[in-house]
Amino acid sequence: MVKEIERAGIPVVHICTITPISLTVGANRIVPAVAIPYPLGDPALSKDEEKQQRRKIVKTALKALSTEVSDQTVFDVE
Amino acid sequence: MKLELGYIPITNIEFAERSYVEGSTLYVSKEELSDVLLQDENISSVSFAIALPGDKTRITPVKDVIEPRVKVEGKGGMFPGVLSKVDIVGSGRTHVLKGAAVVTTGKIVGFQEGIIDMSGPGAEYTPFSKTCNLVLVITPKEGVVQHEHEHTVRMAGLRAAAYLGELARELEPETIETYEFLPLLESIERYPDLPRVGYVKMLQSQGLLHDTYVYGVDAKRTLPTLISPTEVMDGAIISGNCVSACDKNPTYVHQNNPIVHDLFKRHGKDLNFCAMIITNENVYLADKIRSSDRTAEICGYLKLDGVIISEEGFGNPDTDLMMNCRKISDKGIKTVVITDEYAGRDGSSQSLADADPSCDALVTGGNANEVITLPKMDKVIGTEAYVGIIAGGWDKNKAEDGTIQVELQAITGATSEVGFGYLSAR
Amino acid sequence: MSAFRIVHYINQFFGQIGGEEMAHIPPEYREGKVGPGLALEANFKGEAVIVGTVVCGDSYFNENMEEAKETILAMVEKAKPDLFIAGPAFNAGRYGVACGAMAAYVKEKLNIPVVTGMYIENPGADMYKTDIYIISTRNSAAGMRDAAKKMAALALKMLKNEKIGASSEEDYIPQGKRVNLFEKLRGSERAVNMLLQKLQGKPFTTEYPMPDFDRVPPNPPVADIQRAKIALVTSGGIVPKGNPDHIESSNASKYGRYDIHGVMNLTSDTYETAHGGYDPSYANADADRVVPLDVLRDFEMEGKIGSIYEYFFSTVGNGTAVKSAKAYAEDFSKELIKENVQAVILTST
Amino acid sequence: MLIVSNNPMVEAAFGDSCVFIDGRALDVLIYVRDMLHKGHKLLSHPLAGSVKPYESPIRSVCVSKDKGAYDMQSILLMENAIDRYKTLPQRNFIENHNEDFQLIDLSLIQSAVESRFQDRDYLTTQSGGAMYET
Repeated sequence: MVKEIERAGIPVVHICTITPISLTVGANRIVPAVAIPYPLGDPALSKDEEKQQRRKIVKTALKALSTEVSDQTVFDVE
Repeated sequence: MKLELGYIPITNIEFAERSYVEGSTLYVSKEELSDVLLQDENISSVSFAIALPGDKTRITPVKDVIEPRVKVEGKGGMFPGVLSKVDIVGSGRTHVLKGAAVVTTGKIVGFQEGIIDMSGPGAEYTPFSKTCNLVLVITPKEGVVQHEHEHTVRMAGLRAAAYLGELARELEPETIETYEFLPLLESIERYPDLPRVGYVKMLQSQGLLHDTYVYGVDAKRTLPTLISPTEVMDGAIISGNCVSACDKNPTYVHQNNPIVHDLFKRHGKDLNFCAMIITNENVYLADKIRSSDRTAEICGYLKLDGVIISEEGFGNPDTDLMMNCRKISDKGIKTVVITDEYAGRDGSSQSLADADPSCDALVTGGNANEVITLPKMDKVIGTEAYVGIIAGGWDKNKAEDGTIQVELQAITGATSEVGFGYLSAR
Repeated sequence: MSAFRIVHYINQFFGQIGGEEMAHIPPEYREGKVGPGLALEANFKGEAVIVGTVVCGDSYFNENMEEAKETILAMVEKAKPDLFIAGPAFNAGRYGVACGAMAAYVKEKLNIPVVTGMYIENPGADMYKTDIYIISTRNSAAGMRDAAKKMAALALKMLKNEKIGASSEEDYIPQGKRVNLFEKLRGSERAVNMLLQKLQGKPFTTEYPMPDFDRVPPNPPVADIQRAKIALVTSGGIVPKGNPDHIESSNASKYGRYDIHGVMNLTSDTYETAHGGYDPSYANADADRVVPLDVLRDFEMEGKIGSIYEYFFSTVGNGTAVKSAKAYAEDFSKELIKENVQAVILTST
Repeated sequence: MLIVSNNPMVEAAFGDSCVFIDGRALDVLIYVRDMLHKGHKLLSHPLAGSVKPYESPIRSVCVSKDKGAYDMQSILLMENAIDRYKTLPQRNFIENHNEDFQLIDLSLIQSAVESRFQDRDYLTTQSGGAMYET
C-alpha cells in the first residue's frame, strides 16, 4: 500500500512494528512502533504515560514527513 | 610462490599384497594401510572397499573425500599443521594421483552426511562418481564421543590420502601444470593493464561437524587473511564439515578449488589473479560483522577491481555472503557470488535466507530441495540405514523395490558453492 | 502412431481478416491451419497437426472476455485436441492477454497442455506466466520464425510427456519457480566469465535475480506541516464497532472508509479491530493504539498540523494479497489527491 | 547474554542463563522475535548450522540480556529465519536422533558463547549462570 500512496505523489510515513517488512515493501519514511498487538501504545503503562509515548511516535512521524530523504530512512523515536 | 602439480593419472584401484602404482592402477595393501590407521587409539576397526566409476555401488554416509598428494620438492609436507609440521607450503613440486580419491564413511551422528552413487541418475550429480574411490569404513572404540569420533575419522582420511600420495613420490608425472602466484607489487608490475581480481573464499566455521581448519587452526578463531592459492593446493585447508552434503566443501574440493583453477586459466590474459582471501562463517553475529568488515577492508586495501565470493553451507552463511557482497561492492569493487538455493521441493519458495541489492551477479549451484529417485544398487558401502534421515532424505522414502527418494542435498557435492559442478537453476 | 491433434488460437490480424478495424469480430472456427499455423506445423515435422484454428478479434475478446472464453472453449473441446496453442502475440497487449487467458482457461477446463508465446513486456506475460508456459519472443512479428520453432519444440515435449527443462533451456518466461538444469560450463567458470563481463562493463545475466527491490523514490517532504491536511490509513483493521463493512479478518477483499469528522478519540465503545493476525484485546480496548487519532487531534488543536482528513481508510494486512492491497491504495489515493491531502500516516501492526 | 532454547542439553549447560521453551524450534524463534521487539538484541544467527530447519526439532538462539534501542537488523534476520521455517518443506522428526540434534545445537551455541567470551579464559561450559550475565 505504502508504495502506491507514494507513487500517487503524496509523502507517506509508515509506522510499523516490523521495520524490515516495511523496508521490503518499499516505504521511504519509516518510524518503528512499539509491538505487534499495540503499535502505538503499551498497556503496561498508565493511560497518561501511554499517550505521551504515542505523542512521541506521532511527533517523529510528523518530523519524518517534513524531512527530505533520498533513500529509505528509519526515523528512530527519541 | 611457484608450485608445480605433477599429475599421475589413476583409472583403477585394486587390493594387493603391497601398495604401489603401476601404469594407471593404484594397488593398495589393506594390511599396510590398516597399520597406519590403527595408530589412532580411538579406532576399533577399519575396513576398505573400492568403488569405481560405473559400478552399481552406493557409498553412504560419506564424511569426507580427499585426493592423494605428496610434496616432493619445496617446504613443508601434505596437510601442514595437521599431519605435517607447521610450515608454509605452496612452493616447489607436488605429485597428485589424479583420478583417485579417499572417501571416509561412518556414522558420527544419526543424521546428515552424503551419498555417492557410482552409476545411475545420482552419479550425474556428484563429482565423485568419476573418481576411483578407496572407501574407509571406520568403526570407533566404544565410548568415543562425537567430537573425538569426528576427529578420528577426519584424521584417518587424511592419513590414508597421505599414505597413498607417498606412492607417487618417485613416479614420473604424465603432465605437469605450473601455478605461479606473485607478490602483489610484482604482479601489478607484470600486468599493469589487466583488472586486479581477488577470490574471497568463505569457510564453514560454526561448531561440531561444521568446522574447517587452516594450517590446523579452527577457522572460527581466525580473522580473514590472505593466502596463496598454491598453499591451498598443498592441503593448507581441510574439512571437518560433515553437514549439508550437497554444498559443503570436502577436502578434495579445497585441494582442487575450481575458482582458483579457472581464475588461473585467465590469469595474465584477461585478468590479474592477485589475491585470495579466506574468511569464516560464524554463529555469533558480531563475528559476521567483524569478518565481513575485515574482508572488505583487505579487498579495498589491495585496490582490487573485481572479486568472486564463494559460500559454504545453508542458511546463516547467506548473511555472511550478503554482508561480504555489500561491503566489498561499497568499495567500488565488482562482485560475483556463488551460492546454491533452497527453494523448496517445487522451487517456489524464497531461495536464500538473506538478500541484498548489491548482489546482482550470482551463479547458483541449483536448488538443493529438488527431489530425485535413486535406483537400488547392487552394493552399498557403509549403510543405507541413515538414508532416510540424512539431510534431504525423509522417512518412508524407501520403496518396496529398493529405490529411494531424496532431495539433491543428500548427494555429496551436488550443488557445490565453489562451482565444482555443472548444475544450475533458473 | 497417428499425429497429435492441435487447436490454434490467433487474432483477426494473423487470421488475415484485417487490422484494428476488424478487431471487433467474434470468434470463428476454421478447419486446419491459418497464417502462423503454417510456421508451427512445419516445425512439427509430421508429429502433430493443426486440426483447427480459432480466429477472434482482440477487442471482442477483451470486451466480452467471459462470453468469448466460453464460446472458444466449446469450439476447442469439439475438436478434441491433445494440445492448445495460442499466438504468438509478440508485443500486442490485448492479443497477449487473450492468448494468456485462453490458454490458461483451456488448461484448467480441458486439462490438456497449452503453449503460448509473447514478448516479456506484454502485459499478458506478467498476468499468466505462473499458470502456463509462455515462450519468450521478440517484440514484433519479425520474430515469428524463431518463436514458432521454440513453441513447437516445447509443444512436442509436452505431448510426449518429456521432462520440461528450465526457462533458460526452453526459452519460456520464468514462472516464479526454480528449475534445475545442467550447464555446459561448471559454476566456477561461469562465475569467472560473469565477472569479466561485469569488469568490462558488458551485459551479464545473473542466474538468480534478487527478490523484487522495486522502489518508488521518496516524494519531497511536506513544506509546512503546520498547515498540512493529513490522512490516516491503517492495515491494522480498525473499524467502527460491529464491523459494518464486514472486512474479513484475513485476506481482506475490501477496504473500509470511515468518517471521523468530529471524532476525537477511538474508544472501546465505538471502534474495534477486524484483524485476525494478532491478539485483538489491546486494540479493542483502545483503537488509538493502532490509529493514533487522539494525539493527532491534540496536534491539530495545538496547531502542530493543519487538519485531519475527515475519513480514514482501513484494511487488514493479514494474508491480504499484495495485488489487492495495491489496488485498494491506488483507489483511495485518487480521493486523497482530489481532496488535496498533503501527507499520509500509515500504521501497521 | 540469554540463550533461548528448547534444547535440554543447553538448559543443563547454561542453567539460569537459558530461557527454556517447551515447544517446537519455531516457537523458540517466535519467542525471540517477541523479545527483539521489546529491545533485546540478537547475538547469534537464528539459522546457525547447516542442519536445515525442517530436519532438526532443536533450536537455540543467543540474545542480549539488556534491552536497548530497537535493533532493526536483528528483526530482519529473525523474520527471514521464521520465513525459512515456514516455507521450506516440513517433515516428521525422528525421535531417537534427538540427542544428536541436541549435541550439534549445543556445540553451535557454545561457539557463539565462546565468541562472546573469547577474551576470557573460557573454554568449557559449566552450569550456573553467573559468568554469562552481561
